[in-house]
Amino acid sequence: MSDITSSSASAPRRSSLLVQDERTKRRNASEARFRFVGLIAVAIGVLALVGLLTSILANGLSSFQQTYAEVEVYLDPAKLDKSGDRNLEKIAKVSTFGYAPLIQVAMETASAKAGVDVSALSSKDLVAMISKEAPATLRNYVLANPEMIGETVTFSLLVNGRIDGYFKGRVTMASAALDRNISPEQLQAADDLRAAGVLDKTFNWAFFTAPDASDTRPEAAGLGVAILGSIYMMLIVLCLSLPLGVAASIYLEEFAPQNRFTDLIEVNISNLAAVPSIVFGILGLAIFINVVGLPQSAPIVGGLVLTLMTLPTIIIATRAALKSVPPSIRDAALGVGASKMQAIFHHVLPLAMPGILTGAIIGLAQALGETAPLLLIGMVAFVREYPAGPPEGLFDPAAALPVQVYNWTQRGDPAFVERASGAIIVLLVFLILMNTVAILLRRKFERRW
Amino acid sequence: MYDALAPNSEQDVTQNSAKITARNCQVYYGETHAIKDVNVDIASNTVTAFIGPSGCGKSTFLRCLNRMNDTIDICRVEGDILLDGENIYDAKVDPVQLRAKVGMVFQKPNPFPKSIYDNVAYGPKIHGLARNKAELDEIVETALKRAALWGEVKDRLLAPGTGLSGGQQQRLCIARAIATAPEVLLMDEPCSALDPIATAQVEELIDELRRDYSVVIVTHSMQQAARVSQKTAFFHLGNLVEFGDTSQIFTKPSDPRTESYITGRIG
Amino acid sequence: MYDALAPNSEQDVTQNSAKITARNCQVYYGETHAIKDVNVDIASNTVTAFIGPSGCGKSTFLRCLNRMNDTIDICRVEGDILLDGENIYDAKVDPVQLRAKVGMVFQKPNPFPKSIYDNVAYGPKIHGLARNKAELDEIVETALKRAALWGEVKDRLLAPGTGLSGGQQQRLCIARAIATAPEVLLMDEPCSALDPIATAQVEELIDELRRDYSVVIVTHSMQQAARVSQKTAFFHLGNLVEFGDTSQIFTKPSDPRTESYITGRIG
Amino acid sequence: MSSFSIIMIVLGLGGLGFFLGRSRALSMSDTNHQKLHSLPGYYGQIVALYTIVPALLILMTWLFVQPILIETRVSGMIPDSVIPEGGAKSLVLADVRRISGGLDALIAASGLSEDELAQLNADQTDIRKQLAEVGVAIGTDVQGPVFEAAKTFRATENVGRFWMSGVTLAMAVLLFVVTLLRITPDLRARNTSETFVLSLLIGASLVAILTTVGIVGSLLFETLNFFKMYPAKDFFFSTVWNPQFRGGSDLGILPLLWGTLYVSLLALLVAVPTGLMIAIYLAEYAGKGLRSFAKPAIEVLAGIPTIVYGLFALITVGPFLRDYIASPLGLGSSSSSVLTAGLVMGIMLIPFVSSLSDDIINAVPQAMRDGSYGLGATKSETIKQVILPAALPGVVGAVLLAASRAIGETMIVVMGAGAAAKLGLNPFEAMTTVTVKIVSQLTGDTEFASPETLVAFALGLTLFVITLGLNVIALHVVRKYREQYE
Amino acid sequence: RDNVQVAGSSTVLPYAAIVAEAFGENFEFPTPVVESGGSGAGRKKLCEGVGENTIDIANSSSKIKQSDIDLCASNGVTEIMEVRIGYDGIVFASEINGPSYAFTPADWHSALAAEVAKDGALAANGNATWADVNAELPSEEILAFIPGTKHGTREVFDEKVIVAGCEANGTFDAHMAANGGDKKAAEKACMQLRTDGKSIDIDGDYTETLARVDANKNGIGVFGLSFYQNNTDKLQVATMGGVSPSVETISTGEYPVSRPLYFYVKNAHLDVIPGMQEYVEFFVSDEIAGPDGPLAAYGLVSDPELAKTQEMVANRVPMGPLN
Ligand SMILES: Nc1ncnc2c1ncn2[C@@H]1O[C@H](COP(=O)(O)OP(=O)(O)OP(=O)(O)O)[C@@H](O)[C@H]1O
Ligand SMILES: Nc1ncnc2c1ncn2[C@@H]1O[C@H](COP(=O)(O)OP(=O)(O)OP(=O)(O)O)[C@@H](O)[C@H]1O
Ligand SMILES: [Mg+2]
Ligand SMILES: [Mg+2]
Ligand SMILES: O=P([O-])([O-])[O-]
Repeated sequence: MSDITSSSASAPRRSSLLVQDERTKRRNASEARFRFVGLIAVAIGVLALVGLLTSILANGLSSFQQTYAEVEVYLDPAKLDKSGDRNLEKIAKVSTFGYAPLIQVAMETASAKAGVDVSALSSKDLVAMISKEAPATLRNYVLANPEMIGETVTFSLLVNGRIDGYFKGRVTMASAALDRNISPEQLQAADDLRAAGVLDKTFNWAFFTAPDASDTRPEAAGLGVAILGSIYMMLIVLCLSLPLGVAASIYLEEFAPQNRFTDLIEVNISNLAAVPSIVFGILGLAIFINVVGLPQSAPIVGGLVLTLMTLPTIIIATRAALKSVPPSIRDAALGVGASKMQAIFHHVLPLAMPGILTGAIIGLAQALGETAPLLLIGMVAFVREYPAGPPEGLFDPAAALPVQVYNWTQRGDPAFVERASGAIIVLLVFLILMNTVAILLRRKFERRW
Repeated sequence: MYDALAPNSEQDVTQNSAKITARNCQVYYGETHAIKDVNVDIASNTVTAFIGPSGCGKSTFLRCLNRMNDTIDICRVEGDILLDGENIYDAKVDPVQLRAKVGMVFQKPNPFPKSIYDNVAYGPKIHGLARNKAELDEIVETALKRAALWGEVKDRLLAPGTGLSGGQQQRLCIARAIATAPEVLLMDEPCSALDPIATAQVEELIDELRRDYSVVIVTHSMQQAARVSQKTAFFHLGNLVEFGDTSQIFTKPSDPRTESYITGRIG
Repeated sequence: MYDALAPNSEQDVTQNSAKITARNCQVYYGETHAIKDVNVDIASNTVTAFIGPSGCGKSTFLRCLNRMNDTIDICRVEGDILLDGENIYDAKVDPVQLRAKVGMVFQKPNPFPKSIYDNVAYGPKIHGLARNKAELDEIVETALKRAALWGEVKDRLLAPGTGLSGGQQQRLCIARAIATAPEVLLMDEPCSALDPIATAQVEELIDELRRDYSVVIVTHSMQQAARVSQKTAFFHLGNLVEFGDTSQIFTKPSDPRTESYITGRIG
Repeated sequence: MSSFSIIMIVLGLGGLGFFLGRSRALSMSDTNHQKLHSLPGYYGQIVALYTIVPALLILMTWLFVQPILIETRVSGMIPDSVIPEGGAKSLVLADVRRISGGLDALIAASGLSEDELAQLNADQTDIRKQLAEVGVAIGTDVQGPVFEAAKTFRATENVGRFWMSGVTLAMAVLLFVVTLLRITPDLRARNTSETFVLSLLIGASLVAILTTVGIVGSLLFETLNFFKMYPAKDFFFSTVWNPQFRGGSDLGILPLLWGTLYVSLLALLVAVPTGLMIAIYLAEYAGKGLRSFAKPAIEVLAGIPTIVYGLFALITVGPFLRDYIASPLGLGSSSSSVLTAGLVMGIMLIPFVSSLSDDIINAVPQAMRDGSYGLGATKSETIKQVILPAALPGVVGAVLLAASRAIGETMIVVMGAGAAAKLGLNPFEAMTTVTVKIVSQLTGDTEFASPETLVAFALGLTLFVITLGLNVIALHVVRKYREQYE
Repeated sequence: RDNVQVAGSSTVLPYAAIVAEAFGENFEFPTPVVESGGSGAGRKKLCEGVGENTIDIANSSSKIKQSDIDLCASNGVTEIMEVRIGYDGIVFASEINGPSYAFTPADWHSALAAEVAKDGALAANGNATWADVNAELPSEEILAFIPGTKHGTREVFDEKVIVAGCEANGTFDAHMAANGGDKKAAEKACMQLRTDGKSIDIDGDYTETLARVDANKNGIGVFGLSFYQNNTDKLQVATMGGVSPSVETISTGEYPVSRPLYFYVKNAHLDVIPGMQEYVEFFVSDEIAGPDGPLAAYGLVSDPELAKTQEMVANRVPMGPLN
């Protein structure tokens, strides 16, 4: 018999509070263990994050720096405007290939001026120290300022990615010896030119503004189009999935009668969460592009597809949050004559807000980092033209941040690894900015009752 | 079981000038038959007391009168309940409008997790009872005063209502209910957590409300029922055993069960 | 304000064979000073009643006695509270062990969202009071019987505790508390939602518990305090105004405030 | 009038309606609001709603139907002779549309009058050049009939637009007035407005159904094509997955399903306990500071692109498991393994479980905790026996969400577990999942109309049906549980 | 739509991107958008129909199939122009610090096949090291990272290395005997690779292969020539049949493992999409696709018959039926 049922055994246990009895000790030990396990779990989570972030930062921070060469280029009329009549149409006929000789001359002059001995380099090697983007820079300048032909203009030209990598420690003399794209002599010359102040590392603004570049010029590749594309898509996702998701959750949780049809919707939604994201791409291609006729590679389609993809996450989170609001709150509101709708919008929804915002945070994080569905609707692409401002821009081709990461990790030139990590950093900053708003809001709504 | 004994007479205790009329009202929680064939007339300008042992169905029946039972999934109501002659379970009736007319104070105090002021102001706001802030302030103040809470909270109107003591929360809920000026006020044990003085104030309030409205009050205190009510209904195991003038019920109960309860023999 | 009047004498009402001793106890909710310098001795094998107007700090002080106030962030307790001579606010004291000794029934019934059986069996299970299922069944049955609930729920032990009526929930919480066999039982208005018969049964239980334990009960019913308690403490606006033998408090209160409260003049 | 300005006018009218409706209700109430059925604002809302919603519906339908009608009409004007060989009429029609748009630009730029435009003749003027000057590129030289068609297109469009503006605005004004006049104190304005909101809510939840229909629709056709080329029996019951370029592939789904199950299970074994413990710790133990830092931090894990996890699995975890566990134990020497992918994916899934559960746990009323502490329960006992059961429906939702993500993940599996389909029990062996194969077969080099590519659709549909089944089961289990506990 | 829309092979993508970039720089037209998504998907998109919301050009790392042409035809895409842009070399490379390898296709078959013939009889492949396969090879554990079955490269690998090796080391005959002289079945049996973890399919791209070689020092990876050329500091290339892969050896056909790369042009769009004709011509012009152009510099083996292609493009000659 237990000690409470027989009155003799139920005499008060006069144990001291300051000394814990065996059972309490055991229970407290298990409490401590439980708590410790919890702490370990948090530590695992945080450490995983720190580990991943460290490796991303270690790889990618250097992409925020870029080496430029400050050189004076003589815009030789003999090469650029043979006829001499400054006819734009004729000047435009000179392709970027025609500008390479100017750079060679400029480099020779610059090295001579700086007193750097480049005799070990062939003229081709010397030009190769400058990015293949440079001719385009020159050509654009000349087309914009045809009157400058014949003058000497100082340009800040991108330096070849391997030399840039050398200054960032990615390329070494030893690796250059094996590398058929760069030679130790070129690196030596780069060292000398840097000492003379011709080459210099500066903050890489272009990384955030420039469009993607092809495999041959990693140093010119930037995130401009991708950032715009991601912003457009996130705007669409945010404006559609949050209201849609919350509205659907409210209906299902608060209004829907319990019947076959609502069961169907319910199962459907949780099943949509399990649909691989690429299938949403198939859907987007079939419906939005082939049936509705929206354009390929456009943020509008990407945004819609990602909206459908994030909806289940938001709905599941929101429904759980709505469910956890105690019924007494609803009763209280209904009791003073509020309609169900008013009770929900005035009382239940604010109390469920933290959960809703968590759903939004996780759903948007997923949407922001997703590539697979974009593969099928043509957004995993090489896009160099900036989309226009919204709303027309939503229909222009654009890339997205995760797409850029995905693309760059596939490229042959190792310089893209650095860029990809840099893009991941930008993506995470983007994510954190997005989350901060939600997190602040969530903290405001959090309370216990 | 008492059901077998229950004579028909115990349900036919109707009366004139009824504000609310219940006819053959049955309530089920899933399989459980919680209210059994209740017929009752609640007169206007009257305080009606529901008494009966714990678990007999007082709250359940009370919640039928403003359709608060709609919110309990497994709860099913049968029979007719008429307010001013209109069936409140009619499909055309808007429960919201009904509840605005038939206010309720719940058994467990359930303030909103908002400020004291917002708790009271919520009803008037959604019913548009105040044209401006000043009017609203006045409604809130009056309601709190009538609920005998003003003195304790006037300096902390913006503090959360959930941070009040049990009795204060109860009075807050009373204030919240009367602030919307309902025609009928249902109060489920409104004084259970109140001290005698606060109780007296609330009883005074109830008496005052009676002038314009109907009040239904559930109470476990015979004294309170005797003090404030004109009519008393005695429930037992889901049956309305006896309904009549309070004075008669407490002096000459016609049913033996009523008598045993009042004299403290059945529970 | 009464604070200015409060003489020192009103706090020094200590006594021998004390189970719990409070010395200079202060409680703050943030800035609010809810309990002001209370000194009290709660004797063993005694029922002590806390009375006082709503919002005066009864629940607050009660919650100090088993450190339930720890769970309220903004609540701060100062002074010493000794249980069997040991300071329960000592860093070495494990609140869990304390609460196993000092059980509590809350003002608002708060059954767990579990079956009735599990609600009652929860305490015995975590304290290892039963060696097997049969013993546990017996503990649950005994506790429910003592709390006067067994008859109403014996057929639906596996139904959820939250589906009970208000008074039934209250008794469930009493059963839950006594099932763990604490040395001191704190009961915050345990009969507020109970009908007279159930109240009488719970009062009987309290009297029975007194044989082995100390019981502290908060009540708004003077009659109840007079019926069940041997000692009475009267709180007012956070002060312990008077503490003494129940008979003395109710017949010859020494403080004018006590007298006015008992006779129904201050609230 | 452009559709944008029509929308603006209708919205403006709606806004006006709101104020007029409100003030009319106010004046009717004789300063006593209780005479009104609803708050004055609701009367404003219904005027606005009746003004805006039908008008915009008309506008949308019009915008959808008009181009179809005009194009049918104009396409009749295009003789087959101007359709380039092998081209399609739709491309010419696209030209027509572009020219017609270009004409507007031309008028805007050069101040051409409508009469002059009517005189313009494609055979005499170089329309293409003129349009190019105003920035509208036309692929071919504009032929006479095409230009005439474009002119008709433009004219019809203008007429259509005129009528569209008229009808839409008339509708808006009509309903504006009628609704305003219908306002009486007894009008159930709140109910109307709430019915409208409710229909919006229902519409929102129908999006899920439509999405499902869309998915099934876009998978079904190609799946049927697949089964025409490849026996269903082999697909469902064969244990070999070995696609070939020249046909004769083995495309059994079983090893892929097994891999999916295995990887997801391992990932959940990592994510669920860890996530749940994090949620518990943050909600019940952690101080404000730690919580407000750790929760958002861990949420970042959900936003790190999966390719980063993939590389982490490939470069760090895989070799580590191989060198320190698999090889010494003689369990294999593969650096990609189910376990690698499971572990890494588990980390990614942690926030799905932890953050959602944390919110749910936090929402359990304090009274429950108090009840348990009051009985002398420790925190952990309270959590395990009171809080978690109370929070369970939400936690189950979070776990299901994590499981769903695990099933749908590609990159981590490709890099962590490999691409080889295999049926095996050894967690240190490489395996792969259905999702991986959907992606790779769909984006591969095989011809589209071959079983090797189409199998992706069959895989997708099968997975869809399987997860649907699992979800039905989950729903029933959760219901059962809730019946017991609520 | 005023930009050219290109989709298809990820192998062709880098070349197409180089061209698109240069095109955008030198012409008034906007830079074409080049999607990657696989050759199969690209050709399917090309054949979706004509009109603004379909693509103009499909890149492909393998020749178009009859089923694609049929699909095109049924959707009104009747004229397709096939443009071969050059050849992609497929190389075998290992970690730079490890031993060097000189392979023959037979070595690869003996190393990776599920079954090899030993003295005319088929037996499960038990070779553990390369030295077991061929005494002249280093005694390193066999570990090969080969393209997964989604990649067109795998087709070439199967055909020109595995099946060729199978024939060379005598296993083919054994399979022929086992399959009763069914050549198809024998070839399929030849291509059956071992599943004990020595041969690992890579469904990702070459960077993944590189990372795997990095993590497994004894691994041998299969790469594209251009990828290898960008990573000569990390990889050393193996010879195949005694020939070292390079642009020259591939263009002369000495090095056996290579494949042509194509793009397919929807002729119906040529006049409609601004700049499309110019882009196509620019792509195959000498300054781009010639032996001294940027594509060759990046590792594309330029097509000796480029002039013919240029002429075809200028005249918009649609492709004839497949033979
Ligand atoms: N959580 C809290 N936060 C802030 N103030 C509180 C809180 N709980 C109680 N109070 C205040 O402390 C004072 C004492 O409250 P307490 O609950 O102890 O009163 P009580 O004597 O139990 O009253 P009742 O009889 O109404 O239950 C009251 O003024 C109350 O408003
Ligand atoms: N939600 C519910 N689900 C199932 N049964 C319920 C529910 N609510 C109440 N009951 C049961 O219905 C019966 C009547 O309950 P009700 O709450 O009406 O009693 P009451 O008269 O108000 O009692 P009390 O005085 O204790 O509040 C009781 O037996 C109770 O257990
Ligand atoms: Mg009740
Ligand atoms: Mg209290
Ligand atoms: O992307 P591919 O089709 O070239 O493998």
